[in-house]
Amino acid sequence: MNGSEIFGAWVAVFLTLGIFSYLYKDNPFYKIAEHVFVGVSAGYWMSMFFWTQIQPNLFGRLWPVPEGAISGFFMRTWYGIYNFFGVLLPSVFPDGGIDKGHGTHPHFIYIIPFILGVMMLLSVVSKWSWFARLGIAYTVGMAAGLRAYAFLNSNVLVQLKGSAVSFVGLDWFSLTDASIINNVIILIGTITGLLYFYFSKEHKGTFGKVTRVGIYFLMISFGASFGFAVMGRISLLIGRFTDLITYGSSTYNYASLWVLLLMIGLLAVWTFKGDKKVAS
Amino acid sequence: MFMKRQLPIAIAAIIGFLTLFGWFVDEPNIKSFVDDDATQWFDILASFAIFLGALNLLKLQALKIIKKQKGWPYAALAIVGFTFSFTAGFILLGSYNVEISQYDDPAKVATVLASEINLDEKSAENILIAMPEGDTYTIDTPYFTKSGADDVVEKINAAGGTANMRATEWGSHISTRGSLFNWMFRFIFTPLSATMFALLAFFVASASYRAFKIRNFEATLLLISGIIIMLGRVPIGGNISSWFIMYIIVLSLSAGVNTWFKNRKYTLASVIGGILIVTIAGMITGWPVDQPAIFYLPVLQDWIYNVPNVAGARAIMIGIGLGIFATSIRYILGIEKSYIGE
Amino acid sequence: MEKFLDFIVRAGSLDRRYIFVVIALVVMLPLFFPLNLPIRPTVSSQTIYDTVEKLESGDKALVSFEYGPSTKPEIHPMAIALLRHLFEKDVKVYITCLWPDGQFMAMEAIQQVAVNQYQKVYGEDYVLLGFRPGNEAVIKGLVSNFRKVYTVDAQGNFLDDIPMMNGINKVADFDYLFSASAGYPGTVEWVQYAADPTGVTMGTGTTSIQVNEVMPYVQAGQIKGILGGMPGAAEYEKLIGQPGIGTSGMDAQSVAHIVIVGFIIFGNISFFVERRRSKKY
Amino acid sequence: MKDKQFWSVAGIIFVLFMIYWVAGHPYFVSERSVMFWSILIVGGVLIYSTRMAKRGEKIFLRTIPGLKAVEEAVGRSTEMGKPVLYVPGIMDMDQVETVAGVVVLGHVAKMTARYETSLNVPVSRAIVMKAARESCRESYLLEGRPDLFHNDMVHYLTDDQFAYAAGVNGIMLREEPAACLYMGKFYAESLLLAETGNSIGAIQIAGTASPSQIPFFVTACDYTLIGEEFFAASAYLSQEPELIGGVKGQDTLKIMAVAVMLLATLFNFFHDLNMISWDVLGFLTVQ
Repeated sequence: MNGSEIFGAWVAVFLTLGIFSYLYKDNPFYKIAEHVFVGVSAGYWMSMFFWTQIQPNLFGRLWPVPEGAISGFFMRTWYGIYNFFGVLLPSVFPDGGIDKGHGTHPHFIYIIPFILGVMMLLSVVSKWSWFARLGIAYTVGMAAGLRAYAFLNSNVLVQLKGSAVSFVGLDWFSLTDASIINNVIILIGTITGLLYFYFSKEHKGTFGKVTRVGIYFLMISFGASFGFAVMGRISLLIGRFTDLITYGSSTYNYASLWVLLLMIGLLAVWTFKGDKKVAS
Repeated sequence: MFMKRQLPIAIAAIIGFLTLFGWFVDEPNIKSFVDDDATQWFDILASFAIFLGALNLLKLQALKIIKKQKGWPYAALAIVGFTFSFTAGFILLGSYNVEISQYDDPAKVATVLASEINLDEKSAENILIAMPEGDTYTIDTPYFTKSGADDVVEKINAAGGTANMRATEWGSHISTRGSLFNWMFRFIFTPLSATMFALLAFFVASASYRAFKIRNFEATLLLISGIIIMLGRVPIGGNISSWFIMYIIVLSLSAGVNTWFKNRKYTLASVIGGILIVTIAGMITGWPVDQPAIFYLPVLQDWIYNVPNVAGARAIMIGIGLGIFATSIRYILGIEKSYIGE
Repeated sequence: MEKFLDFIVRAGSLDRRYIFVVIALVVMLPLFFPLNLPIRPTVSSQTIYDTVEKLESGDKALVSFEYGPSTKPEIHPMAIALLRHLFEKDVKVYITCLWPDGQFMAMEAIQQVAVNQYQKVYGEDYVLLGFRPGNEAVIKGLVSNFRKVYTVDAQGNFLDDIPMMNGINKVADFDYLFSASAGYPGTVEWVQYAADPTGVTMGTGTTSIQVNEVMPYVQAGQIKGILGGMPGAAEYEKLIGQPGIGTSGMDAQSVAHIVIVGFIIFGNISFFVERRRSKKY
Repeated sequence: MKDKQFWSVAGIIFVLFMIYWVAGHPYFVSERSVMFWSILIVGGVLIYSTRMAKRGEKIFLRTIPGLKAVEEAVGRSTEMGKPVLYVPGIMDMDQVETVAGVVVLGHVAKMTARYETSLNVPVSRAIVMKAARESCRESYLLEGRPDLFHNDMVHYLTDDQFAYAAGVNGIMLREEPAACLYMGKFYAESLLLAETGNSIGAIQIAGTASPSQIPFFVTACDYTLIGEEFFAASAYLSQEPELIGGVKGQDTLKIMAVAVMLLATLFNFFHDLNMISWDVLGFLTVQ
C-alpha cells in the first residue's frame, strides 16, 4: 500500500463523513464537502467529455495526421492554426496532428458543430447570451426527431401489442406464469389506468367507476415503486458503510475511526459553545 | 432579430424533420448524414454544453466571491475544487511508467527494483527472471513526476539494466490507473457522489415513519403493495411463513369488522373463528412455509410486480409516450419555442 | 393504558435523528455479524440466467456500463456476476459506456473478473470500447455504424487492429445485449433505439428505483429478464454459484427493510391513536 | 368538414404519398410503414385538435381536484397570516414539467395577489428565475396589485440539487408557510421537501410526472397531480388554445389506443384459434 492510496483513503473518509454529518445538522463539514463536490464534479465532467468526444472525434476529424508533407497554401494555413493551438496546449494538440482513426483528410464539414459549440461557450458573456440558442436548437431538434419515433414505437405501439394478450392454451390462474386471469388483469388495468388520464369527461357515473379502478392500479404501481425506492437507498448506504469499514482497517491507519472521532468532537464543541455562526 | 429568433427555430425544425423522417429513408447519402454525422454533431454539441455548464458555475461562484455574499469562502472552495480537477484533467498528468527491458545481472537490478516496489530482493529477482525474452516489465505503480521516474531509470541503467520511461498518453490518462485524474476520481469524486445518495436512506426511513399514513383506501393500497415488495424482495421475506401472514390478515379483517359493525360480539367471533380456521388448516397441511403460495411473500411480490404493477406502469408509460410525441412534434413544427428562453 | 397511549403519540413526533441512529445501526451491525439468510431467485433473474445460459462459446455480447459511483453498490455486483457468467461460457464481451463514470466501473470489473479471475486476453476475449457522450444519439449511431462512433478503444488502439472487432459493424452483429443501467441514458434508450429496431436479444440490470419504469418492457418481451438492484445481483450470484458483494449485503438489506416496515406500522398506530383522541376532545 | 384547410392538406399528402408508393417507393424502408402511418395519424390528430381549439371550439376539461385544493390552501394561508411557498422543481426551462410549473405559478400568484398573501418562490436555475419573475409580475399586474409585487419573491438559491433542497428546507423551518406547492421536475430531493413540509404541518400540493417520485408525494402531500394531470392542469389554467387543444388531441389518442388494444386482443384471440390467418402481433412489430 503506497502513500497516495493511504492519503486518498483519509481524504475519502473525511468527505464521506463530512456529508453524513448533515444528518446531525447543517454544519461547516457538510458545507466544505458539498462545495468541493460542486467544483470537482464540474472539472471532472469537463475533462471526461473533452477527452472522449471533443478531442478524438472533433479535433481528430478536423486535424488528422496528414499523409506525407502538407502542400498548398490552404492546407498549410489550416495546419498552421493547429500548430498555434499546439503551442498553447501541447497535451491536447500533439505535433503533426491527431491520429484517432479518422483517415488522413480533414473533414471540413465538422467546422459547423465546432462553430456552434464555440458560440455556445461565448454565450457566458451576457451580451452574447443568445449565441447558445443555435447549438441548443440543434440538440433540441435532433432529440425531438429521435424521440418522436422511439417513444411512439417502444412506449406506445409495442405496449399496445403487449396488452393484446393471449387467452388460448393457458392455465386459468398462476402466480408465477402467464395465465388467463393475469392477462385479463393486465388488460383491464392498462385500459382503466389510461382512462384515468382522460380529461374531456367528468369522472362521474359509470365512467367514474371505471377510472376509480384505474387509480387503484396506479396506486399499486406507485406502492411497488416506493418499495423499490427504499430498497435502492438502503443498498447505497450498505455500499458506503462497506467502504468506511475497509478504510477503517489497519492498512489505512484506522482512517475512519480517527476522522469520526475528530468530527464528533468538533461538532460537540460547536454545539455546546452555541457558536452563532455555526448554528445559523 | 433573424439570427436571434427565426434561425434557431428553423434549425430545430429542419434537423427535427430530417431525423424523424431519416428513420424511413434508405437513400445512402441522407442515411449516412442522419445516422452518422448528425448524431456525431449532437454528441459534440452535448459536450460543449457541459463546458458551458462549468463556465456558468465558475461565473456564479466568482461573482459570489467578488460581491462578498454570504458564504463566499465556500464559493472559493468550489473554485479550488474546480481548479484541482481541471489540473488533473488537462495539465498535470501524474502518471509516468518505468519499463525494464533488459538486464545483465538480475540480482543487481533486483536491488533497485526491490526498493521501488516494497518487496524483498529475492521476489524482485524472481519477477525479473520470470520475464519472457524480448518482453518488458512495467513497475506496477506509475510515478507521479517525470523526474521521479527518470531517477529510477537512471538507477536501473547504472545497475547494468536497460529501462526507459513512458508517459501515459494524454486522452487515455483518464482511464489509466495511477494518474492524478484517476486518483481524484477514486478518492474525491466517488465518495462524494456516493454519499450524497446514501444520505437518502436515512430520509426514506424517517419519511416512512412520519409521512406514510393510511389516510384513505388509495393510500392503503399503496402502502400494502410497498410493504409486500419490501419484504418479499429480500431474503428475510422467504423466512416469513405464509401462515403468519394469514393470522395477520385475520386480525386486520377483524379490525375491519370492528369498525364496520361496532359490535364486540361480532369482532370476537371473527377473531376466534378466523384463528381457528387458519390453525386447523395449518395442522392438517403441516404448516409448510411457502404454502398456500398466494400468502407467501416472495411469490406474492413476484405476482404484484409482474401483473397489477405492470398494468399501472404501462398506463403511465403510454400516456407519457403520447405526451413526449406531442411535445416533440410541437418542437419540429416550431410551435413550442420555450427553449430559446423567451 | 393512558400513559402508554401518551407515549405512542409522543413517539410519533420523535426527533428524526433518533431514527437516523437506528437505521445506521441496523445497516452496520449485520455487516459485522452476518446472518447468512438463504437467497431465492425471482422469475425475472432466472430469465436472464437462462438467456445467457443459451449463448454458445464464441457468441458476441455487448455489455453497456451506465452507472457511476453513486449507484455502484446496486449495479456493480450484478455487472461482475454477469461478466463471470459470460466468461464462464466463453462468450466474447464488448464493453461500451454511455456514462463517463461507467468507464471506471468497467475497468474495475474487468480487472477483477477478466484479468484476475479468468485470465482472458484483451482484444480476443473482451474489449473495452470506452465512453462516448451523446446519450441516445450514440446508441442510434452504434445501430447504424459502429465504426463511426468508435474508431479507437478506451486505450487508444485502433479498432481495425483488434482481432475480435472483425465483422462487428453494427449492433445487429451481436448475439446478446446487456445494459447495466442507473438511469438516463440507459435501459430505456437501449430498448427504444437498439433492441426494438434490430431485434437483438436484450437483458438488463437496473437500480431498484428504475425497475418499475422498465417492467412494462419486460412484460411485453422487449427485454428478456431484469435484475433489480442489489437483491437482483445477489440472486444472480446465487444462480451462477459465486457469492459476492451482493450476497454479503443481503443481511443488512433484510434487517433494514424489516425495521422500516416496523417504522411504518408504528407510525400508523400513533397516527390512529392521535386521530381518535382529537375526535374525542 | 369543419376545417377545410386541414383536410385538403392531409388529402394532398395522402395522394402524393400514394403516387410515390405506386411508383415503386424508392429509398423507403417499407418494414417501417406501420410506424410511418402511425406518425402521420397521431401527428394529424394532434394538429387537428390544436387547430380546432384555436378556431374557438369549446373544449371541456374536467375539474382536477388538486387545483381546487390550491385555492383552499391559499385561502387557509391568508386566514393564518402565513406565506405560501412555491417550488418549481430543480430543472431548467427545457423540461416540459418546468414550463408547466411556471404556468401554474402564474395562477397561484393571481390568487396570492387577490388575497394579499405573501408568496415565496425559491428557484434553482437562473433562467427559471427570469421566467418565474415575469409570470408573477404579470399576474400581480392583471389583478391590479403591482404594489404588492417585488422581485425578491422569486429568488435564486443554487444550482446544486441537495444544496437547493437544504435551502428550501431552511426556509420552511424558519417561515413555516401554511401551504407548500411543489410543481415541476423533481428527483431524489422530493422526499426531503415533502417530509419537511409534512413535519411543519403545512397543506402540501404536488405536481410532477416522474413516476419514481410520485409515491413520495402521494403519501406525504394532501393532493398530488399525477403525471399528465399536471400537464392538463397547466393547460387548463393558462387557457391557451394550443395547450388545451393538445390535451384534447391526446385524449382522442388515448381512446384510439384503448380501441387498438381491444381490437388487437380480439384478432389475436381468433388468430390463436386458427380462425383467421392475419397475425396482428406481427403487424404491430416494427423493426
